[in-house]
Amino acid sequence: NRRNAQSLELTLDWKPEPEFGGFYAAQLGGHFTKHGLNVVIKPAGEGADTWQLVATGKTDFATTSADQVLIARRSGADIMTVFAVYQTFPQGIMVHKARGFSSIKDVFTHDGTLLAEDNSWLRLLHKKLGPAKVKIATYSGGIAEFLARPDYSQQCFVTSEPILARHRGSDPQTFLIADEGFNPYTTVVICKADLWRTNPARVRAMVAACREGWRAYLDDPNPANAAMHGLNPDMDLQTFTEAAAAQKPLIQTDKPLGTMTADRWNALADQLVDLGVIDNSIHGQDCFVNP
Amino acid sequence: MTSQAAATIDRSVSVRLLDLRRTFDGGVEALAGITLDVAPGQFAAILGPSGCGKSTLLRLVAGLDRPTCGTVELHPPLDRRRFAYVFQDAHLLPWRNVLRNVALPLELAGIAQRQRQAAAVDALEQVGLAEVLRRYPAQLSGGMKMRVSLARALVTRPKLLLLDEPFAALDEITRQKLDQQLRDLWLAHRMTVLFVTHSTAEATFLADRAVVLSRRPARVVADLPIDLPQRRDALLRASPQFAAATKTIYQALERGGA
Amino acid sequence: MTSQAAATIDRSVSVRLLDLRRTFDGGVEALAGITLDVAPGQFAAILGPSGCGKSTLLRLVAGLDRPTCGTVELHPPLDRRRFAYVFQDAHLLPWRNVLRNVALPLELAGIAQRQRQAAAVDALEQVGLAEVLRRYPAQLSGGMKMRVSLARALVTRPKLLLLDEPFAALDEITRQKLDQQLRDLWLAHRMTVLFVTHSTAEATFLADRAVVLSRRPARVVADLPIDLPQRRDALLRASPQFAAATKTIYQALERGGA
Amino acid sequence: MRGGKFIANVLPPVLVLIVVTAAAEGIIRALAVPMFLLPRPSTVLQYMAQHPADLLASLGTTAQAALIGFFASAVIGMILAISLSASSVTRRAFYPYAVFFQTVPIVAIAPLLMIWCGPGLAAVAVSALVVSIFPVIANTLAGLLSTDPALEDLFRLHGAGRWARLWKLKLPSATPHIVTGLRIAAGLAVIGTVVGEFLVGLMGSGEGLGVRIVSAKKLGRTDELFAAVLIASLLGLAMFAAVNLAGRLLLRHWHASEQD
Amino acid sequence: MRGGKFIANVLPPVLVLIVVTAAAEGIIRALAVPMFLLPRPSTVLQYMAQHPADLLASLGTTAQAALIGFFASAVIGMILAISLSASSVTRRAFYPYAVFFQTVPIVAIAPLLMIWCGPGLAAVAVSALVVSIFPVIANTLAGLLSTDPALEDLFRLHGAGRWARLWKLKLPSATPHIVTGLRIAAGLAVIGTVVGEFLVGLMGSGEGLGVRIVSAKKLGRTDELFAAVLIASLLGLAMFAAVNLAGRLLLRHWHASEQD
Ligand SMILES: Nc1ncnc2c1ncn2[C@@H]1O[C@H](COP(=O)(O)OP(=O)(O)OP(=O)(O)O)[C@@H](O)[C@H]1O
Ligand SMILES: Nc1ncnc2c1ncn2[C@@H]1O[C@H](COP(=O)(O)OP(=O)(O)OP(=O)(O)O)[C@@H](O)[C@H]1O
Ligand SMILES: [Mg+2]
Ligand SMILES: [Mg+2]
Repeated sequence: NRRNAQSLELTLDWKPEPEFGGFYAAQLGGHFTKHGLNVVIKPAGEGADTWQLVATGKTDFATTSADQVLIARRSGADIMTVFAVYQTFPQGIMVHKARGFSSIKDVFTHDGTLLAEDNSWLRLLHKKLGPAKVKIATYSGGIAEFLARPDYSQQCFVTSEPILARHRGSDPQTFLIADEGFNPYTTVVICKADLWRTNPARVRAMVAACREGWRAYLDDPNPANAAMHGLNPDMDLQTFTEAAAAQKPLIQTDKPLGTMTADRWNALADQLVDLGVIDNSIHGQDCFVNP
Repeated sequence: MTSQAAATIDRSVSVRLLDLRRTFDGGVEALAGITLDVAPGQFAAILGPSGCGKSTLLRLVAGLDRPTCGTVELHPPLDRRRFAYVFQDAHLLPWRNVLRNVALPLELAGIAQRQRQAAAVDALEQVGLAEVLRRYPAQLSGGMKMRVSLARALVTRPKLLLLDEPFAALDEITRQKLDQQLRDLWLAHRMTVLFVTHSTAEATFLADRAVVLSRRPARVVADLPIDLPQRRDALLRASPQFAAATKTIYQALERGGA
Repeated sequence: MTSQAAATIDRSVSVRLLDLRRTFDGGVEALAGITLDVAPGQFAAILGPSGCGKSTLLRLVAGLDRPTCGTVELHPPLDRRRFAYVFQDAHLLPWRNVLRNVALPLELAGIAQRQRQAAAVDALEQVGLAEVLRRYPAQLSGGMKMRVSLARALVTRPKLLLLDEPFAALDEITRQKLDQQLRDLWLAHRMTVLFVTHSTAEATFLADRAVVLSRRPARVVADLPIDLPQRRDALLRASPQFAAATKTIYQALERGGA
Repeated sequence: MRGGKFIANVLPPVLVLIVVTAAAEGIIRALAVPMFLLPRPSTVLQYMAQHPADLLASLGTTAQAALIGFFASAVIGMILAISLSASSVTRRAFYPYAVFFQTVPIVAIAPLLMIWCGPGLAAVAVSALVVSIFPVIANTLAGLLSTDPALEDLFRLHGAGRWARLWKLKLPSATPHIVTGLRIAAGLAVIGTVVGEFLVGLMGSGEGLGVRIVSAKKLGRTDELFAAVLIASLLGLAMFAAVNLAGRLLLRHWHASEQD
Repeated sequence: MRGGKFIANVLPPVLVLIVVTAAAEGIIRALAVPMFLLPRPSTVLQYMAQHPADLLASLGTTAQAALIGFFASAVIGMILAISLSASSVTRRAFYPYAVFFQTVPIVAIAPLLMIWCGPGLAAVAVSALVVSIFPVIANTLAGLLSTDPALEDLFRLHGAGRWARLWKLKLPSATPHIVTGLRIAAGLAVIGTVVGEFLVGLMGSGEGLGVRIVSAKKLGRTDELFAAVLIASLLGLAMFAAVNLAGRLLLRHWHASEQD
């Protein structure tokens, strides 16, 4: 489906949601076209990690998270991060406010059930907080269990589940994983390292367009939200608006949108080495460029 | 009637068929109005051309099939446990060995294991199969299967015995031996017997009465009393009365088959 | 030998059994060394007590089972398409109607649809079942199934015909009619026939030769030539030679059964 | 008569459906089961009434993959079973490995499906195939091995070749077993499709029921979730009914299971 | 003889295993399939050799749930099939709905399982049950309905009650079908367990194979992922083999499918 040389595919790691608002804004505002690109945005399910699609050439660009990039490189996938949407890791743990917890440590050291996926951050929490008292069970998506049981806590994106829970009349409280010292860039845009080496102009054009798109989205999310709601009608406009507002502080810093630092990449790599997720042959600074 | 017969007459049952008809789905008319009265303790042979409706008739008497019209009456109404039927095919349970196949009716009647085994062994001895107790049906010859099936019927000491060509698959010597045993058994217990056979000689030897059916749809062509002595043996088969009786039946068959 | 017989002699086959033994798993010895030579075009009846090993013998000849030791030789080695076997049970395919059951051997031999249908209808007429072509086996009586099975064997115009009590389930009149037809067919085509039967009269009427087996493990007790005219009919059955031949066989059976 | 038969066939399940739905509605109301765990049937029906076009489009996508997967299972499963039935050595050697079809989670092979087939129809249909093939193999094989030995003798006697034995004897006599296998495969093909869609389905307009199920779950829309589940079940039911009908037509003349 | 039989039974599948593994190794190397899509068998074996204790603990957890689910399926499935076989009206009314067992995705009912059973063993076993019960129902029912009508007559004639007919006639004659159903259920119980663990499993030491599979996938450890998948398959295989053995013991005296 690549009609001409300028046509590119950007694969998202889920459906159109505020998390990807800037990309849709770039498309809507003509930023891709302005930079001579014809970008097709493709939502994708969870069957394959998006980096696998990039590494095998099934797509040009994709979104993922920084820890996945390190894992991908450990697995021999030669990919490169070129843009980072979330400067702060948006993953958190959502608890019922009534439990009176004040940190993730409280969650871990009290009875109850925590629904979570086994991820780098969960390993970090284990390492940091010691053996948990809380029962940890696999997370199957959604918030039904949380709503049903006052002693349940669960992982969440601060831009998503807490908002849903509030809409359903619950009173959730969220603790950011980032506050525990695990803060990978998230919703990062990756491509093959080869593309960066052989055609940096293309990558630069892509990044510039994304940055402009995100700028536009942060300034006024409504047009892109409306467009995304059209594509993903399951999510109501109200939720789009609230999520866009909630994520803004995680995206916008004093630096230009999307830029990354070697220090943070190296710190993340060190953490993952420490957790045994990757080995020390992988270096943070090799994983990204700020084109 | 001997005193022994009197003592056992309560065991038997009368069968009264009134204008019995059976038409199968698809319009095949098997029985076209059979009326027949079999007295308690009577031994009736039923003969008729192949496919005329003999098995159908027996199934109706046994209550395994329903008449299209007409009635079957048994007096006294029969306890199913004192009922036996030897089907035209052996119909053994393939997963049970010979002994347990023969014991089945007693098992269903709730008889204790020891007793029913003893009774089954007895019955198998009567049919000459005492040495194959542990074999499975697949390991038996055709005639042996039919004999197992016969043993299974006899094991219940039935009041009403329905037999559908039980001896057709047997050699003449075994067959005559079993004819003799069946006759003796009947003399001792006087159960009511309906016996389908294709052998006029067998009918003559065994029965009090031969009912001959026409070709399909079956009607009663002839209902012949067989006036021979109560006690019968091999010598009788060579007698002129025997030949005469056989011949009468044969002629009725010829009439029915035409 | 008539010229017709000469013309068709090439159709038939000799069967030579040499010290044939068969012991089943579990140690049941069915055949204890059978040696037998059946000339091309001969009609041999095989008799013996129930369970002695007759069906086992036929299966070995047909190559459906392997002897424990000894050999079966057919000369000339037989084209399987000119081979027919009527099993002791009818063994019809339940999902085929009567016509298609009878046509099966021709279908397997690659005969065209039209021809095999015509041949099947012919064969069914011979056994008196022309009106049930479209019925399924479950809708037939016991005797009708056996006749369908017989028609299926005859439809191939076999060179070697193995029959395992094909007429046991039939009434005497139908049976005698089929005996007559089989004898005539044999006279016309002179195929080799091994015919297992329990009826001494039937053996006498049909065969050139009666092989009588002992009870299990089977041995040949008597091998009796039957010296009666080639053309046989109902009248013959009443003749003294017929009675004498029948009696000889019966006596051999008695010896074997003892 | 025909009308009466139709009523006798259709009335009981419809009645049960109505009674069960009403009972579920009552129980869920009485126990005050919260909507986010289990929506009331009425809510689900309401959702369905409001979004007929979307749901039909999803059904179309899912049905296509499920049918392709089902037919592929039927054909490939029977072929594999036939090969396995050929010799007892082959059977011993390979039959155990057919179990792998059943036990491999689609999630493990999803990346392969995605890379080799691309997301969408082909990958989803392969998932349906993998999930639904084993019952076809197991039942067909059991059927082929249960052929009456006496009928096998008959065919050997007439010098029937391998193919004639297969087509004219073993497959017809295995038909009741095969129908049972296909009954099971019908539902499994649907669930295999739905699971495949979770992982390697295409998203966007006309997305399959599986995609709707996960995304509705993420967003806590249980009415949509259960509407999609219900429609998937109805698809399974329809395929099951089609297999039943085929079985009845094939077997009614001769097999006890289809005579009443 | 016995030794020879054992070899004849065990040698072919083992040979196939070796040949297939070697071939897979060769092909994956030759095509240079990246490790993150499909690891080489040697890598997987290496992982297994290095982490035997963890994997065994996971196997224990999964096996427990799978066995409970399997036995529950067997018992409940047979009971349901027996109820369905009782009358053709009941059958028409309820059999279609058994299809729902198959088509309901566990993910849809995961919150219910989690809330009602709590995370872990019970919820996972229920998942195994839901996934594996339908083949037991379908095959048992087919078996019960295939009883030889002549034998049914025999039992009616002797005034056999409902229970005697069931225990002494229908169930024995349905055994070959039931064994086939259980063969299918064995593998499905394992996949049902693994999927249940994906969704409602407990994490931590001794976590089930399903939990390992998702976490290995998240962390990009395909060696661990495929090791866990392989062990789950072997568990399925072992349960399949146990069903086969039971079938052989029950059927060898009388059924064609177990005579060779
Ligand atoms: N289920 C059925 N459907 C249709 N026709 C049937 C059915 N059962 C039997 N028949 C027909 O009814 C007739 C009588 O059958 P039945 O079995 O009673 O004959 P029979 O007298 O016992 O014959 P035989 O001596 O050959 O056993 C036959 O023509 C048979 O084809
Ligand atoms: N598969 C088997 N396993 C063990 N024994 C068997 C097997 N098949 C047959 N037999 C036994 O072999 C003997 C001969 O059987 P066969 O069927 O040849 O007898 P037959 O002469 O044909 O008897 P009938 O006249 O009753 O048909 C019988 O005692 C039978 O029990
Ligand atoms: Mg009859
Ligand atoms: Mg025999």
